[in-house]
Amino acid sequence: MAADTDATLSSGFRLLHAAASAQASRTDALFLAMLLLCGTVAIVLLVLVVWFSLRYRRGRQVDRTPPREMKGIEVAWTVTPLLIFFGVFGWAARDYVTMADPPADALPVSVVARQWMWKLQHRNGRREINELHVPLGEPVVVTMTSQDVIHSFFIPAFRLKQDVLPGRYTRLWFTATQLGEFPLFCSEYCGSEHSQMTGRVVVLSPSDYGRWLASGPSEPGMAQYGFALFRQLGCSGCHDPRSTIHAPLLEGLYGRTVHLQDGRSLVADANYLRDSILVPAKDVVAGFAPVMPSFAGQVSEEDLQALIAYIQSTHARDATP
Amino acid sequence: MTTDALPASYLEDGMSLRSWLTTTDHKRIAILYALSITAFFFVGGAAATIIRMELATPAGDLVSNDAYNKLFTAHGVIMVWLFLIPSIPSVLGNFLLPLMLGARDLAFPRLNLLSWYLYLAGGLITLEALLLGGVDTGWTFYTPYSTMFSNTYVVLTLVGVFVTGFSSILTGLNFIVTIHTLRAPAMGWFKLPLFAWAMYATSLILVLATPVLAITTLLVAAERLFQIGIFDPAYGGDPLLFQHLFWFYSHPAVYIMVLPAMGVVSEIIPCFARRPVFGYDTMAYAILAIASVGFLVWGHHMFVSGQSLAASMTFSLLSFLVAIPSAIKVFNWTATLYKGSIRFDAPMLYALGFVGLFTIGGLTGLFLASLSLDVHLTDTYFVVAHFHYIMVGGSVMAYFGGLHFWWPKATGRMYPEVWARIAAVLVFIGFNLTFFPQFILGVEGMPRRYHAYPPQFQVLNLFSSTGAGVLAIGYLMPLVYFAWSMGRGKAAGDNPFGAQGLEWQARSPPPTHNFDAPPVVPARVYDYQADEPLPEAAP
Amino acid sequence: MSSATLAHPSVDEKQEPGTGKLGMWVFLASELLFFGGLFVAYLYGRTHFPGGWAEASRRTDVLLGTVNTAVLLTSSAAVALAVACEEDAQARRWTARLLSLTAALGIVFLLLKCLEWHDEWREHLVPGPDFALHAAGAQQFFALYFLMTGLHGVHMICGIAALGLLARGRSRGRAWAGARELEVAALYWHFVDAVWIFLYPLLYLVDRHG
Amino acid sequence: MAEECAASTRFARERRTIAWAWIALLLLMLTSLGSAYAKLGPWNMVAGLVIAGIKAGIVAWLFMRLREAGVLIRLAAVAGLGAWCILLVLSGVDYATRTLTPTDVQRPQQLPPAHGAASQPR
Repeated sequence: MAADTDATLSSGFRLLHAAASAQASRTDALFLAMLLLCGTVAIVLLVLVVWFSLRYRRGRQVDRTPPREMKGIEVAWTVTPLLIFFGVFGWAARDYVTMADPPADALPVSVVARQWMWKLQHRNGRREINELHVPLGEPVVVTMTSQDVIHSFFIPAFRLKQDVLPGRYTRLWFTATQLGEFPLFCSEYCGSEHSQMTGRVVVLSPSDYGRWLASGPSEPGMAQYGFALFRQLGCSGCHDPRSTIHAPLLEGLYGRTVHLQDGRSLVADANYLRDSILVPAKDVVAGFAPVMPSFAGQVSEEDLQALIAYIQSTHARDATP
Repeated sequence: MTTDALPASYLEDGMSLRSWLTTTDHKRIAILYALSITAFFFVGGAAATIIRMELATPAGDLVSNDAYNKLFTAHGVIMVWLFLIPSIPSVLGNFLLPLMLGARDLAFPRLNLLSWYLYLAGGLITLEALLLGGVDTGWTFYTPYSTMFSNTYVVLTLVGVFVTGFSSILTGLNFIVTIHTLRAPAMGWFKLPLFAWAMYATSLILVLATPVLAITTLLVAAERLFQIGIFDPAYGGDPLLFQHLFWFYSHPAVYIMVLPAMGVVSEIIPCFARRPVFGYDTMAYAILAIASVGFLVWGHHMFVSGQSLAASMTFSLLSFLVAIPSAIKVFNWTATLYKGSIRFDAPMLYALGFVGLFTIGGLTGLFLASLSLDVHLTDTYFVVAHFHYIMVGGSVMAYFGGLHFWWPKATGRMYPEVWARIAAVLVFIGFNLTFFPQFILGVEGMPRRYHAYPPQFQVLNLFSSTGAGVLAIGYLMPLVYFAWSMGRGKAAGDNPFGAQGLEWQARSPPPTHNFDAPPVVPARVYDYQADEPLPEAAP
Repeated sequence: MSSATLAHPSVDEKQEPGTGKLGMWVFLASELLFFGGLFVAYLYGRTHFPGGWAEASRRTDVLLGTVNTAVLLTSSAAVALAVACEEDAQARRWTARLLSLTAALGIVFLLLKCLEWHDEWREHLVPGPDFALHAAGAQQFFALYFLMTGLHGVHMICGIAALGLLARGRSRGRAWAGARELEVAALYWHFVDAVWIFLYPLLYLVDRHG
Repeated sequence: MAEECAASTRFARERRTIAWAWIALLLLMLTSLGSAYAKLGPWNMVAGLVIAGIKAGIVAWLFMRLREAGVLIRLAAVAGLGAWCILLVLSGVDYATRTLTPTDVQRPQQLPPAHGAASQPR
């Protein structure tokens, strides 16, 4: 079984998504076998129904003496599917068992899923949000738990998914066999932004992976985390340039002087941002109504820093949507 | 239309609203059910239309993500509990069972009326929850999202589902006792029409599985209101316990939806092929086998949910076993056509459509029963396509087939044959165009319940959305021409299709007490002769 | 073929002898599944948190539980006797009294139950923020305790109402209070008693020696 | 005359079985109570359930007259029990063989705000 079998019917059209993991090629083999098996059964039945319908339609002169009762055929089409099913069950179960126990030397990655983002952490503490860098050809075992509801870590290109439950760990392991970037989805319904809880798995060559692992800061991009919170807490609902609600734009706000409703003006520094989040009515910007709800008690210190880091990172790029 | 010597038909036997709303005549209750589930069908259909319009474009720009989540939940809840489960048993079953058994009415006529009122109450509660703001947990109500993280009208919807479930338990109870005690004396068990067998097996599941749904909704409501900690891991609960209890009901529930459809098709195909059904005994045993083995397989919904390896293997093996009786039935329907004298009236088109689409639905079920494939395919559009092929391609097609087949019996008038055939073909084409692309989307990994999706899935989603348009038209046509036929349809004789079965020995539409003279139970059931000419009553 | 005599179930199902009893038995099968779901949840909790559940179960009032079980077993015997009396010509006069006795015992059971609930409420054993016990699973036990006994209580109320009505109907010789309706109501009552027979050891006798 | 005395002897027999059944039930209840005070470990639950099973059996067999009931009524009783056992056994297979690696639930700092939804619809 070549490592990356692709079932491509014609050059352009790809029936099966790129198979990029060892498990994927085995699953694809079973999928194709089942497709052929069930396809033939469906076609045979279709042909029979159409042929009988045409040949024995009313008004057509044809021999219609009722056939004698054939018990044999009924036994045949009960036992044959039974045997085939046992075969298919065994094949699928064998693959499922190999999926269930990861090799001992697999590279550990721990994942914490929370409502609408994936937080991943590598062996040496290197953390990522919604992204997973893995080496080519080495087994990786992902140990996952959830902070709130059930999510599901799904990588179509690897043909693998595993639900992530609160209160316990679940595992998923794979060996990437193709370089490149593959989409990551959450496939168990988990609330409003279930469809935004996506990410990507980046497969690097072992040397690149080693360099990447060592180089990056151990902290995840605070701005990255802030941006996820900015959306999840609903700030983007008003402060996003595309939003219909009249709210001050935050792009490049950090360090700018802001003119307030009561005539005062001040430089937008970290404290101003922090107060505006916790006590929005204190410094209302000129020309805006004080409608922003207070987030006091709903954001922790760590969240505040992340939000502020995000706003700092937006430094005055033009607010194109 | 009825000669004045004979008593009036059940339709004209008192036309006041009060007589309709306090009737205990199983035929009128069937009509009440028909009207109410048609209304809910179009509400659920509207939700489906908006969903398909939203999914025509990758970005989630038609409705907000919360609105989308509430839409697909409304579509699921309404279609499953307020349309599919009551559709064939409560409409066709209520109308036909006493007629087929040669009885005057069901065993408990007043309980039957109570069932309808409970169904209506449950439906209205669910609708109220929808209008107040909807629920966004999906029709599966998975915890801990439904118990702790959804701030929508979950408890109100669960009350609606509880009441509707109780209504279907009572209908099941009524059918079981009727089939056991009120059969015509000469009608032994193996002279029962297969539709009656299907009603019996469905009622067994209704009575034995629905209570577990009732207790599950109670537990979710209690957990949501009083934090009882059964499903909440913080207090030591287990979200998988909910899934076990929920799917213990919900998998047999899909057999509640498809078994009656099999019963209808087993009545239509022999009639229009003029051949006795192939292997009647095997078909009856297959119906019972589906109902009983159907209770053993629910774990195949939980292969990736964190269920133990041994349990997943057990459920996978049992799921393959439950596929055997369904396969046998499909082979028997096909064999029934052999050496027949086949006519392609609308009911037959729907029945043949059912056989084709149910075969694809069943075969793709085998993909999902194999463990390693399910790891890739579950929770994707492959599953959505699979269960729509069985529920819409199967049950709804058969329900429409049954409506057309027994319409002359219920109203005494013929439906317009040409329009009906056009509608049947349109539904078949629209259905395939809508749901076959979703199989490919599933294989490519598009997850379920996504408000916005990556652009590479758009082409197939566009196919699916256009197909949904065609399907919607196909479903609207019968509404129009059935209404037209009530007024100006041609008078149908007592047996326009030359069908076997006691219900065809009654007048069309039958009097309130069903039979003027006691029906004659034939020696052999489905005693059709392919070579004898058909009575020319039909157009 | 003999022309099939048409089974004529008149408006109420008096005509067919077996339908009422069979209907009730099918209904009891569904009720068994209804309580069955709760028992599965109970078994999950008890197998996963034996310690917490044992400690919580010790806080239930075993005396009241045992007395209640005795009351319910007696009421079940009483209604069985009532059904037997109804079938015997001389003893028929006892039926109405025995039915009232059964309903009365049911009410006694409910009163003792409310007493017990009140005590537990006072001892902060009702799951909530100020729940007294802190062992793992204890709150879960009491949540299921209230759910099971509450659901059983609701079924008791329905049973008492039915038996009360039948007793009154029987004493006034009403047509609808005949032997068949009585037997069906008795079946329902015995089922509710059988559920309590299982609730008693599961809720009160988890671990008394600890 | 004959059928009256037959009826009265039947009633007498009926009355006797009910009385004996009642006594047996009370005794079983007391044994169940006693077994709870004996230190049997996991066997406590088994004993409790077995005794309850016997009591429920007496109520069903004698009081609910399964003894004289036709096969249909017995089938209904067995069907209910059978369906419940399926639920218990098959979900038991999962719980018995599940290698659970529990972790404490890492509560997020706070529940996600309901986007300012004033009332919390239940």
